[in-house]
Amino acid sequence: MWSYLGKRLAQLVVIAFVISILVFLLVHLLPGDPTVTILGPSDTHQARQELLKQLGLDKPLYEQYFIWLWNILQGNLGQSFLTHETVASAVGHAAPIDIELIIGSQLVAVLVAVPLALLAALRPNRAFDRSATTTTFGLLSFPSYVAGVLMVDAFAVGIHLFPASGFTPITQSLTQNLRGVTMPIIALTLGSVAIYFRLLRADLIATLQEDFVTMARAKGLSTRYILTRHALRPSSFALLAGAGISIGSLLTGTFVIEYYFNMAGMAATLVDAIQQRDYLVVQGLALIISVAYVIINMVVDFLLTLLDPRIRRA
Amino acid sequence: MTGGGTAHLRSGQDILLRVQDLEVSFGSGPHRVQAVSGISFDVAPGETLGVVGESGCGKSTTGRAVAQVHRPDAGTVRFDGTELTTLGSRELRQARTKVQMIFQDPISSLNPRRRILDIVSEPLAIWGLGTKEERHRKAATMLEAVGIDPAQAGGRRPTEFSGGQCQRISIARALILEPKLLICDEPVSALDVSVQAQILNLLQDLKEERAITMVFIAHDLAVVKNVSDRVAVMYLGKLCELTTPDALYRQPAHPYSEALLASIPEPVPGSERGHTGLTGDLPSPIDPPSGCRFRTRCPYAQELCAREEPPMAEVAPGQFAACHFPLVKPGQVLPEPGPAPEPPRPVL
Amino acid sequence: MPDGHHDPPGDPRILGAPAAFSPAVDAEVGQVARHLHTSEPATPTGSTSKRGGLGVVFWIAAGWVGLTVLLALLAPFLPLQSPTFQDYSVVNLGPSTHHLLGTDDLGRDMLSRIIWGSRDSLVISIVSVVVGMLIGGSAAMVAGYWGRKVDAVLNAASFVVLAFPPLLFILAVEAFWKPPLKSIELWKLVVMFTVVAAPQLFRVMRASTLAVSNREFVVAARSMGASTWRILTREILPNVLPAALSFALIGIALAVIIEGALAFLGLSVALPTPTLGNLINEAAQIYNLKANPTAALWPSLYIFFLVVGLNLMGDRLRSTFDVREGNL
Amino acid sequence: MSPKADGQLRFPDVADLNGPILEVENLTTHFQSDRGLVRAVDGVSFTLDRGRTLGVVGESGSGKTVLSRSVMGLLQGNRVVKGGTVRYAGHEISALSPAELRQVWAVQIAMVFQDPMTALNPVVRIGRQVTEGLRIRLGLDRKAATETAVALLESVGIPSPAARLRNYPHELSGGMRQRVMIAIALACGPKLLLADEPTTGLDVTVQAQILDLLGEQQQERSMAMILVTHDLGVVANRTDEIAVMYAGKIVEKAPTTELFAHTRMPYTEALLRSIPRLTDPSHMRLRAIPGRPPDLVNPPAGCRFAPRCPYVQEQCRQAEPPLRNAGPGHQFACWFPVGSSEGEQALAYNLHHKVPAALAFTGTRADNALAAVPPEPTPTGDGEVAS
Amino acid sequence: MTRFGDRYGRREFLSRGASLTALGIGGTVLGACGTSSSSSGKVSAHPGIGSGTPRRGGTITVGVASDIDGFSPASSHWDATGLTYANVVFDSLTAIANDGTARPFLAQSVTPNSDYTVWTLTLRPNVVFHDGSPLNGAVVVANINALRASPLTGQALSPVTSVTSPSTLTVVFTMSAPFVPFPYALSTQVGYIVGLSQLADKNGSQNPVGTGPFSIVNWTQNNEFVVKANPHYWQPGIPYLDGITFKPIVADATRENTLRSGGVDLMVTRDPTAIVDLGSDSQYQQVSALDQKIGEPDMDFIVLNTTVAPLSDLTVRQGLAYSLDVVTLGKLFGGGISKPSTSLFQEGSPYYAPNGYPEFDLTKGKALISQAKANHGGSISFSLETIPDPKLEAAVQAIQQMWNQAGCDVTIGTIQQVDLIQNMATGINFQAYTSEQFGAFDPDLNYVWWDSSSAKGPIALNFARNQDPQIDAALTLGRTSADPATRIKAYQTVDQRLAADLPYLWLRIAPWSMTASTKVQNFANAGLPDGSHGFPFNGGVFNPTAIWLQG
Repeated sequence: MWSYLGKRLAQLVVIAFVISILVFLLVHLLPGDPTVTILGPSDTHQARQELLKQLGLDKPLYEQYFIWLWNILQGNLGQSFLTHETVASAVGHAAPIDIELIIGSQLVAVLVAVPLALLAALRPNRAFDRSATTTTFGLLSFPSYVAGVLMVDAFAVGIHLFPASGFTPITQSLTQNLRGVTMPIIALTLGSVAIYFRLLRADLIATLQEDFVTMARAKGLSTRYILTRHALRPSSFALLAGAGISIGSLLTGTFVIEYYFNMAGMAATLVDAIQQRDYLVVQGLALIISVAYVIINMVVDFLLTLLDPRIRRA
Repeated sequence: MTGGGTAHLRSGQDILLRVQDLEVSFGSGPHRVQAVSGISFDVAPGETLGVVGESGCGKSTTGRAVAQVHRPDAGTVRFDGTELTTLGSRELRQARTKVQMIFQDPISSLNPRRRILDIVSEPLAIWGLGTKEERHRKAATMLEAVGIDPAQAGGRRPTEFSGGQCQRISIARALILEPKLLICDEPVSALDVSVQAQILNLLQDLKEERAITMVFIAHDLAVVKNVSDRVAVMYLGKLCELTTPDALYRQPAHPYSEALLASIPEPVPGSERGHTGLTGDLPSPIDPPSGCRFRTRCPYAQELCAREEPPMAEVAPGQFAACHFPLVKPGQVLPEPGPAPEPPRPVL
Repeated sequence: MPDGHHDPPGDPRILGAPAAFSPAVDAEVGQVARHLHTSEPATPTGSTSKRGGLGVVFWIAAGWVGLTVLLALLAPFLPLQSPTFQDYSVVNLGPSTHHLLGTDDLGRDMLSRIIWGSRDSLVISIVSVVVGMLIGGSAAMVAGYWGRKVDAVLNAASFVVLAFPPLLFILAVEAFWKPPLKSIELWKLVVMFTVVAAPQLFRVMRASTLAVSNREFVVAARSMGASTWRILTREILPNVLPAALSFALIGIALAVIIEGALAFLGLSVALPTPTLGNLINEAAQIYNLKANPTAALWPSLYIFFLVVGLNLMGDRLRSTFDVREGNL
Repeated sequence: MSPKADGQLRFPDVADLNGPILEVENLTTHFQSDRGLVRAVDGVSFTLDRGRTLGVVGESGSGKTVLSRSVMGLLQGNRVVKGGTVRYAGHEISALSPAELRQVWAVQIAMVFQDPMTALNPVVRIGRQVTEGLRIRLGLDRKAATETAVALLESVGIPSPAARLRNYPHELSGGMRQRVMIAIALACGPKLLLADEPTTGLDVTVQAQILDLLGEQQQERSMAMILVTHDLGVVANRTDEIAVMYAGKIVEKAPTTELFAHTRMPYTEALLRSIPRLTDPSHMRLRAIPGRPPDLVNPPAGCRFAPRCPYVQEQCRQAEPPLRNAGPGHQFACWFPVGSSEGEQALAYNLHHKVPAALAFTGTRADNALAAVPPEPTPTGDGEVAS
Repeated sequence: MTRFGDRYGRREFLSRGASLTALGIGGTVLGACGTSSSSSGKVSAHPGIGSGTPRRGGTITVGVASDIDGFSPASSHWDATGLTYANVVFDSLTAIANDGTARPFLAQSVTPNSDYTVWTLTLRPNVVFHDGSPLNGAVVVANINALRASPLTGQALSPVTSVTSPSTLTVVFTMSAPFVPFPYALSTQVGYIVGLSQLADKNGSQNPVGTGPFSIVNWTQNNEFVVKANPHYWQPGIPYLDGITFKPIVADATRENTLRSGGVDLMVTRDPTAIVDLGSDSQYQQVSALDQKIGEPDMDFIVLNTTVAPLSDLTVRQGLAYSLDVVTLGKLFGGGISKPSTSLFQEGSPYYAPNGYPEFDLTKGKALISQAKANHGGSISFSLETIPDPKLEAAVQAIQQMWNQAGCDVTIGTIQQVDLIQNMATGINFQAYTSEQFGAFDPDLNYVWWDSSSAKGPIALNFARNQDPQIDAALTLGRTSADPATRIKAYQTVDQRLAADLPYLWLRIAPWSMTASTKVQNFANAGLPDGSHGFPFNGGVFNPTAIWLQG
């Protein structure tokens, strides 16, 4: 188990390293000049050169990379050229939004999908299953950006139930926070509900055909007990893998929703920074997002090994 | 390579396959499993060598290593004058045509997405032999030979066939290149008894017709006895005993052979031997017992067995066993084989 | 290891799954294989090779998607007004005989815009997924079949691409690549989508390839002296293709939606070319929603049914050929 | 008849039981499939006395597994069509609701499944799988349940049982897993044990151990047992009585020794003869049964074994033979039974006319022309097919 | 500059900042505006001006269109939001009254010498910063020196050669040349005075210390800016509110939704449809900048690169101008309130005069284009690009059709804001872009954008690169002449020359508006210390100092 974790960790380091190079190169090869955004298009060549020097952008690329890497290894992700806000602090403001949106939406999705799937799988192809399956198809085909527009119209503008925009940190006010994230979370949840439901339902149906379920029935255990204590866990591998992918894609996939609901999450901050050629912020955020992606997938892998003792040896 | 020994190998030119000190392992590090640890055997042309043992004894691995499907870690596999283990991939591909395999799971061994005629003629297609029509014609002939009507079956896919039929198709495919050696890896263990008999008969017939040499791997001693000229008993990656099937049945020399025999249920009421065979499980192949690997389950084990690995030795003419205390002592005269007890057979 | 019982019709186990594989094989192939051959509730006959086994729903969905594709293909030959022709005298009209689906805020014919819009949307989604599959799929087969180092390297590479924030990539390409010709704008998007799709398809197909590579018919082919190329194309490909196909269909559906999201950010095909995403984006603006709600409705419905159709097809294929998203 | 009181079913103590512990009457289990009704079990009747063992033998697809599950009432769902009655200890369990059946299972009737690899939940520790029945059905607390589980595992011959409770099924060998499964089946002290191919997935060496174990436990607990298998060798020495099934029906039933000594049904005989014996010399031709079991959706008219039977005559294809008595406890369903003069004549006639099935039966070389038996296309696949 | 409502770049300063820089402080932003606000609101006769007795207490939430990058006048890029924030925490030396004149604000007086080369400021006494430190000449000198040293703002003060503080409350600016509109400059980004502690603070741009009516509580970038009342504010009796929370909401639709859902009490927008909708809704009161008569309004226009063929050809530009139907565009996108424009100034402005700008005439346009074609290989093809904004995108599609009908071959596309600015500055890949600019109380603030000297070099602030000696002369005259009539004439000349040179094709006056829920009172009525009313709503910039809540 430990050697497995160690191996994955080594893998993480290698991937993060490769990604750091890619991010760095891509950002620095982008056409455009951060001094222009900082100084504006003034033609004082000297001021520009001075600024480049000040920002360390006059050094050779590889040197800049190693300086950046060295700083990161020391825990210093850098600082915005423009606002002088540190990347760490920007992440500090942005990440809670994504974390809440992602965890919230995935949690809601799972909480909705699991009981639905349990009920549907119990009697496949009956009325409930069919209607749940059909509904999820609808949800799957319902883009979050359309859902967001409609919900705001109905619940924010229409009945003032939720705010139309904005994020209140949870530390500031729990109720405000919850009201603010409700609609974005629902918009992000819809598709995930569909995916989770479908994954779990299919696996559950398969699992319920397994001998060990028959065996559990033959022990005289109740249906509810069998579903929750016997069938659910072995049916949830695909669900978990799906969650990994879903969460991974949400790391930047929340952008449209963040934009529409005016929440300065990681994706929105990243886009901003790219737009302004705020190199260090782009690099820092991109690296954090990538590493988060890899870590999430490794956590999922790890959870899979917990969930399925059979693959622990691997 | 320890112990084992090669006393049982026959000298002389007339040997089609000679495997010596074969070692195969899987995995790496602390989980390295030595599936086959230094076994040797040989097969003469036209002969059928049965390989029998519990699951996990390495018998299938041995078969695959001979066919170089899984390349061995050490040892030599000399087939028809060619050393297979040192062949480059190109030569190996060539050589492989002369060694064909039949697998345990008849359904899994046929590509479910291809048609029967294509599956059977595939080996010809691989080597570009003949035109497509010629290949299909030959495949049809082969299918007929294994008892499948090519007209009916040729255009279908494997999922439409039963296990028995699939096994026939596999056999047709294996034989279409006219191999010299056929490795049958548990070809009947997935089949029902009635079908098993059909397949065994078929193999027997084909062998006679085509003078095929076979290595027949199975866990069922009765099946192995039926088809083999010589039987090799394997235990935990090692060879225990090698002899003729009749000798093995009449007078097993190795305690493991004896136990194996005792375990076979006979469809004759009251035939149960008092002896229940083996107790316990196969030890872990990751960390096999020292000395004789069977000693942990052997009723006759002595202190010597833990210390020293017994080499193969001839305990009776043509009967070899790797045991410090063989049940047949060298020189001991075997009882004459009596007439085999006939089961009740009212008709015929 | 005896086993075996190909349970015949009537045996209850079959009520669930065609238990065509032995546990021995199962154990080897592991979890992936488990997923590969557990399935939707099969009929007691459990066969997958039946004709028409995809069901009516599939064919309805396929019919709808086919119609969509056909309309897109035939757009230049259909009696449609130019999708970009603006007639300021008929701005924001509802459906009428002249404009079956009404007009938008510039007086353009919605029907024409939707049909023409689906052209680029479909080109982007289909081409990128197909090319992604060619690239990701071949890499996957190589990785899955060869295993070991090749697999480790390709797998890590796919991880790198997957983990790289797609937004950064897309914006970077957007900034970098200024096609001299507007017609290339479309292909720029195709390239972006391909890069994003390829690693996903790689992972799906790698999982299937891993499962198939351990099957005995592959070993058999090898023992017959088949070359690696032949094994990959003749033995493995036909077996991973149906699964890949179902993912590809779902991927196409996803790409249509993502194109919409990019349009929302102004990153989709350049003006004035309509795409489904551009259309929704234009129409879902608050001022348009109020002035002309149907203009938003039609492209949304069109996307909805197209995506439902593709999803249904993919899902049907998947359940018929027993593949799980979980193998990603 | 045991009355129901406050929803609780009460069963008489087996020791006080006068009649048989199990009476199965005209049991049918059909499945609705796309192709039609699959007649998996088609009118099966038998009785089983307490403490006795019945072997049920047949090829794959003969319906033997469905039979055992039908007896237990495990088959539920809208595609299962049930008929006939099953009486356990005088109580008609075939009429019970699923909730009531749960009270019967494990405590009264338990089952050992074919493949421990699939019948044990791979992600649940052995401990819970053994104890959950004890806790939920018998109401033991955690501690008592664990102690009982340890004792149980010990009694089925599992070394260091306490440690095993923490293991997952895949960490045990096949034999150990099957022992665990037996322990689970025995946990709540059933009076009737259904063992469905309990050794099919196991090595021969382990098979013997498991069969011995089942025998011992049955003795100790004076359970009745139904041993379902395709291997006549397994039942020959371990059953009191054997029922041979073919295509959903019992075609011959007799006390074990009687069955082997005076086989009547050609199918039973063919099964026996197709098995290679250790006592036979090497390279002896086996007597194969040609063809394949019939399609249970459209079984052949008349005797269902007719197409594969070496004794077959025109009558067999027309009329289904009834179960006939041939001595105490011995029943068979055949118009031309083995050992009878009609049978011998029929076989001789068939040999003379080179009926393929008869030729195959003799084991002569010619029968490879089994090819002979035209390969009926199998419309759907599964089901053992000849060629 | 460009921005119709940049839905994408979250910070407007991208555009405005750029212009700023150049200009020094010039222009636009600060400029933005102009004049009298007119109400299109139907609720009250004087929306934005409170009636009754001001009530004390309460807080409001304000939706602004962007966030800023910091509070440092020397290094931050203040757009409309930046200046609004600055009005909250800082005070500028001068402020614009509702007649459009610059009045002393934090300064008590601003006096030039006879030739406008030396300006003397007297500071208001007894003013303290939020940290308790006093306002004095030394602080102002430190501020001005920091501004002059900054590459961002240095140019704006380029005429200033030295600044000194001869006494505690006196500051003297010495100029290299006459600088008549200097007081206007002091109402812009360079006129806001920050405390010494902020100047000394490395992170000063995030921790504003001002003399303003409110002091910072918390600023979370892109999320909110929270202020509380300054109890020691130098203007007696204000502010009335206990605090304000500003929420930057970039997307117009989201901002409007947030107002409608009660998430903000007051917001700024320039979406005509929203303005009309909200204006007709009795729940809201509205102040619009559309009727501004003072200075120059913010304009929406198309900027053409006059150095690159085919747009370098005046005939082509004329053809384009004639075939651009601004009235139809106004109908399509103006929500009924849009004011198509053909001039830098609005009718009614003192600077306004007929300028000869081509009126829509498709026939003429076609003729000119076909006439020009011969010189350009038979076709007039160029690209017109805009930032990603659905309304702008729709507009350029309509413009494309208009010009194509005139015989051009126009390609349209979108371009990210940052690239657009860079391309305009460098002239690379730049042919025709949509733009918004030129709002200013005094036209001099747009000096750099039009001067020939800034049309040359690798980076040009005169983006259109239009070189016209008459414009240069008029601009110099406007800057150095103190005579209002001369100045008016000078800027009318500029307007006429632009209409003749056609570097810019005017579309409409930018329809800025401020909308508040009914409880928000007096939101466009900040007073000035001399008793006059401050300029109520200057483009996107306003001063929330005097707001009070209805009971």
